[in-house]
Amino acid sequence: MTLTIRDLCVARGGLPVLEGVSFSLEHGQALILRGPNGSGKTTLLRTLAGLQPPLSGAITGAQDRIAYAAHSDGLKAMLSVTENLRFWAAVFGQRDITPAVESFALAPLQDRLAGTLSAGQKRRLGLARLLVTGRPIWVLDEPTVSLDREAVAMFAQAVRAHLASGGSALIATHIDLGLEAATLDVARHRATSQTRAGATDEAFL
Amino acid sequence: MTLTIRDLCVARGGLPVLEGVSFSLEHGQALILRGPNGSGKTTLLRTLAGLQPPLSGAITGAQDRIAYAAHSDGLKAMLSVTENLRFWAAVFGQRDITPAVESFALAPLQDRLAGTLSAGQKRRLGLARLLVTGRPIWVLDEPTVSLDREAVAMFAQAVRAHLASGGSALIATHIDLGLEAATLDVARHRATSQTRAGATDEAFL
Amino acid sequence: MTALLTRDLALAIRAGGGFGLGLAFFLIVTVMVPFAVGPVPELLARIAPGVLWLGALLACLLSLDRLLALDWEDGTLDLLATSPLPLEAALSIKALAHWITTGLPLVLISPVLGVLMNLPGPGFVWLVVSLALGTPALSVIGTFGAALTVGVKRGGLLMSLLVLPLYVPTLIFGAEVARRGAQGMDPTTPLLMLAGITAGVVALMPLASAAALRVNLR
Amino acid sequence: MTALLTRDLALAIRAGGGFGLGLAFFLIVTVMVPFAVGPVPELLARIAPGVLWLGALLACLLSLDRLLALDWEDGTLDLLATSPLPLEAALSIKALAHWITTGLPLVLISPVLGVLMNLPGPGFVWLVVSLALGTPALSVIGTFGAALTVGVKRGGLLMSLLVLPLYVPTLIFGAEVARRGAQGMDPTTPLLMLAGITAGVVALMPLASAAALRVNLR
Amino acid sequence: MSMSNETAAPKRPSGFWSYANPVKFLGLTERVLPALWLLSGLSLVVGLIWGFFFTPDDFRQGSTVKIIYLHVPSALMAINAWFMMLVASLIWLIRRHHVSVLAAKAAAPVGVAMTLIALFTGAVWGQPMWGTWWAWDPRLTSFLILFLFYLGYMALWAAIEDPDTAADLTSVLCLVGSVFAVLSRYAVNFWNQGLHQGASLSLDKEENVADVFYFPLLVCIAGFVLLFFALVLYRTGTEIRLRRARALLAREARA
Amino acid sequence: MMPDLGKYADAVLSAYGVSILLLVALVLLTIVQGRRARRALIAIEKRSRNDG
Ligand code: HEM
Ligand SMILES: Nc1ncnc2c1ncn2[C@@H]1O[C@H](COP(=O)(O)OP(=O)(O)OP(=O)(O)O)[C@@H](O)[C@H]1O
Ligand SMILES: Nc1ncnc2c1ncn2[C@@H]1O[C@H](COP(=O)(O)OP(=O)(O)OP(=O)(O)O)[C@@H](O)[C@H]1O
Ligand SMILES: [Mg+2]
Ligand SMILES: [Mg+2]
Repeated sequence: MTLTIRDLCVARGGLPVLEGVSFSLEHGQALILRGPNGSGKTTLLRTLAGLQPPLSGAITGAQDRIAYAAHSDGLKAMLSVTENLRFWAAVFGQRDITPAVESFALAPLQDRLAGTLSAGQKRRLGLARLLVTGRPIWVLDEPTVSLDREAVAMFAQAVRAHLASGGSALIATHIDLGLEAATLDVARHRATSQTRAGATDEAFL
Repeated sequence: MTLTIRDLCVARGGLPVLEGVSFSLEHGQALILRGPNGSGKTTLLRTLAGLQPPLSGAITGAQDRIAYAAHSDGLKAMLSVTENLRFWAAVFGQRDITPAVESFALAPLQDRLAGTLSAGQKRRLGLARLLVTGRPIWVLDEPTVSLDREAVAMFAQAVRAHLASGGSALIATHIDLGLEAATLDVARHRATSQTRAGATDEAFL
Repeated sequence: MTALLTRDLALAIRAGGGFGLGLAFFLIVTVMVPFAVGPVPELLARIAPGVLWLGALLACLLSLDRLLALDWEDGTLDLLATSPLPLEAALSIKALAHWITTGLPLVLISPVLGVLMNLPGPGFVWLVVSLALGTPALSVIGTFGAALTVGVKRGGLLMSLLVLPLYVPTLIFGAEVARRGAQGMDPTTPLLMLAGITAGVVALMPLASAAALRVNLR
Repeated sequence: MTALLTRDLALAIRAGGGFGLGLAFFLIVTVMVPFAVGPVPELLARIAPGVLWLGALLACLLSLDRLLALDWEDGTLDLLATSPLPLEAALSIKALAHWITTGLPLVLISPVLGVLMNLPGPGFVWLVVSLALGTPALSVIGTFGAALTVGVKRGGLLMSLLVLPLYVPTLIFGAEVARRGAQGMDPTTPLLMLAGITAGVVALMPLASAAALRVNLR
Repeated sequence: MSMSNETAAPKRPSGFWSYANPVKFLGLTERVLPALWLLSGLSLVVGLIWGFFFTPDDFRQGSTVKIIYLHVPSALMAINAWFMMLVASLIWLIRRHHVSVLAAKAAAPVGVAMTLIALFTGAVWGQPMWGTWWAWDPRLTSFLILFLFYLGYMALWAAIEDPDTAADLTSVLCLVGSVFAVLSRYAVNFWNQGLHQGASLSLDKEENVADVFYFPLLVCIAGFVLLFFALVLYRTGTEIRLRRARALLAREARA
Repeated sequence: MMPDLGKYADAVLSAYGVSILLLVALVLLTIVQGRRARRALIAIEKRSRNDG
């Protein structure tokens, strides 16, 4: 099933941010979201992940198929790297964490507490979490923050493998990831001040 | 006065991370710290800022002259952009916040609460804080995280202006900032397992 | 499900004594009471059941802000909300973990503190029974308060304000059971009420908590 | 200096009632006591001074975790430590802001709660005096506790554990003043002790707090 | 009130629900409010003057019966204000009309004031009657708990930045709080049988309130009810304007 | 004019005094807040119409 977005309008803090966003994401495809700071990438991704309702428009094919990763990785400082991964694997009904550990070269850090990792190491662990969800659609908000060049390549490799196995990915980023993928510039969908915020409360806006 | 580091050895979590780091930073100079994830950049910068003591070695010219900026920006979600800047200006005995607001194009966001900014906008505010400290040495840990291209250029411009006015800057980063500055690769200073951790507790290591 | 429970328990133990601290706070509050009201044995005996219940309640309350706030800050709640586990179940489990790390130890240690407070002989059994029956309700109601205030930065105090009035019925019946027990009266009626409240709250409250949390995650 | 004070006050007011909440908690704790120990007027009158002091202490304690933890999390403390302001002064100011937003309102409202607790007539003046004199010590000691536990994730409970024993002398003398006052006895001796403790603590404690905080910032 | 730059919405609900539209609501209240203010002021003045100056003293309670003209209406309104908030919150949760939840928000401070008046007049009355300012009587106690619920409700509104989030959360709190308020009422009754009179407004219990006291009391109650509505409607209008100003400012900041 | 309140004068008068004070304060507060909101909104609307 494809992820299809039709004429989506998303809001943040009670104000429409983006409107008329439409695209579809097939198996094996990736889509890169671009746009200047504050243009609404994060808002769009949170809406797709089901964390906030859209103002209007339709999202199909997202239900229970999205793995979302943002700046906060849901990692516990007091649990070790493997314990963190095992927990998320269990929550998503998976068992095997070795592919995740290997893809992000976490083996040497396996028994370290997550709290004692450096910024980039923590980020690698957060990305490894995606592999233990078993979900087909990755929705990623600035995934490569704090990563060095080598780790960015590692990440691009993991995304490619995910796409090759039939998954898809939606990535908001400011840097060049070296992925061959379509790009969507959200700046073009900026909500105009005419957009209304809701059904019965037109007068507020 | 120049910032001079001689044969510095820094530790994290009780283990030496870098050793034999020596450099000096003149007025108007910038130094870029590079090194893969986990190599010890953050540890080194925190030591220079006086937030943790070095294991051995000497730091001169740092006392009360460093403005430190890392991932946590010391911004209050419930204060507006100007209120945040005013507070830090007052703490550092400064008054004027307009240069800071202008350098990072914060004027349109001036009255927004800091908590309602997007990731990149927050980051810009965090960097603007440097300008209201009036301190000559900027010590920055991955300052451009989440910034779009335009904002990175804005930041580079601010650094250049700071250097031109006799300041200096020490920046740990993974990306290319477009600054003409010397580079120090901390990976070359990785502490060998021979390094002792301290004076009285060698027996532990 | 079990993964979440074991993780929460592991975190409580590792992060510097989830068990120990609830207990210690209970202990200290009850120890402070004689300092505050004066060391008169019969006075202490009279207020003992009430003070022990109040101490348990406050110890519970004080540990509530760990219940969800940490998971909120590091994004765990966002990820749990997008996971296959229903949020109602996740919150019930979190309440259970909270009870195991806070309520249960309180129940077990309460007889010792009863001795410190000069609790009369027959009161011990009923103190333990009432706490065992009442503290689960405290954890579940507390989860609701935590879910309401999770978006608020450092909402600990606000949460106490919201949760304490909700604790009133449980406290009244619980303390009444303990007091009647201590005075050798028949505690069946309040005991039944207490059991009823706990059962109702455990069954229905997670729905409200999950609703509140979903709103906060938006 | 003033910038820090006004900022802390502004934050306390904006972040949803720094004033209101301490008060509300004090109110609720004292209201819960009759539910716990039973509605017997002379019993309540007897424990009133102690309970009110204990309530004030707990209200103070519960708001302590806002004192430094927020500033720690968002890096403000790192930046303050590298600023020209001495850490001792910064911490004294933070304690002052805490007192203004928590201790002072408690002092002002305590007579009303005295009515609820059947406090005998002559006790009111001494209750207010003892609280006015004692709560600054609570804020300053609390700042020390907060500085000690600021590195610990969600150290609220641990901090309570560390701070409560430090509160014992203040509590003993403060409650004694209020109790003697309520019984029409002469409260001068404990009053002097209370004043001495407050003076000493305000003068010396910030040194210890700053030292603890410096270690935690490493 | 100038909202002239508003265009008409495509399809609007009709009948009662049409007042869920803020513009229409403001239009209506603008017209009704003057009359409401006048009526409530009038009945309050008449009722209180009648009660204070032209009623006899009670043979047992002496002149303190005069307090009844403040105590009973305020106590009634304190409870009913919460009930109104409950209904308004439910409407918001089910039909998502902003005006409804804003009315609940607007009613809370009025409810608090009523609770405070009831508590204060009761305490002042209790001193001569029962020899104490305060007793842990069930009626009084459950009133105190109601006061705490009001405080919590208002604190939650104040603490949350996003208005819709705050609306949802306070509504859920109002719901759960109502259930617990009822529970507390029973618990408190069980815990202490009190001093306070039972319901004496019912007409068949003539012994409690004689006609001389009864009619001015009714006028006062009417006054309090009208005042409550006037205040709530006016305050709801204020909340609507604040919301709109907030939205306009935010839009301006983003433009 | 003033009725004889007997020994309960204090109680009755203070009850009336405080209650009426509270009511008046509530009404005044409501109206002040309402006026302020009205003025602020009009200013904002005027500005946004001039700008846009
Ligand atoms: C702080 C103390 C008090 C509080 C909070 C309080 C509260 C209440 C409440 C909630 C009602 C019910 C209104 C209704 O639902 O109809 C009420 C009614 C009444 N109260 Fe009080 N009361 C207090 C003290 C007193 C005292 C001291 C007296 C007189 C000795 C008194 C006399 C009455 C009377 C005559 C009614 C009317 C009863 C009825 O019509 O239901 N109250 N009060
Ligand atoms: N709580 C809030 N209240 C009001 N406006 C908000 C709130 N949070 C974010 N915004 C605004 O919504 C817009 C979209 O923010 P969003 O975080 O989606 O941007 P973004 O594209 O992710 O930007 P960045 O690249 O900086 O992360 C921004 O203009 C931001 O200022
Ligand atoms: N609390 C700790 N206990 C033990 N080791 C730690 C602790 N914190 C960090 N380390 C280790 O110290 C080393 C240096 O970490 P540091 O954060 O300085 O790296 P970095 O160069 O800033 O990396 P990055 O580019 O990922 O931010 C890393 O190997 C890290 O794993
Ligand atoms: Mg973003
Ligand atoms: Mg780093």
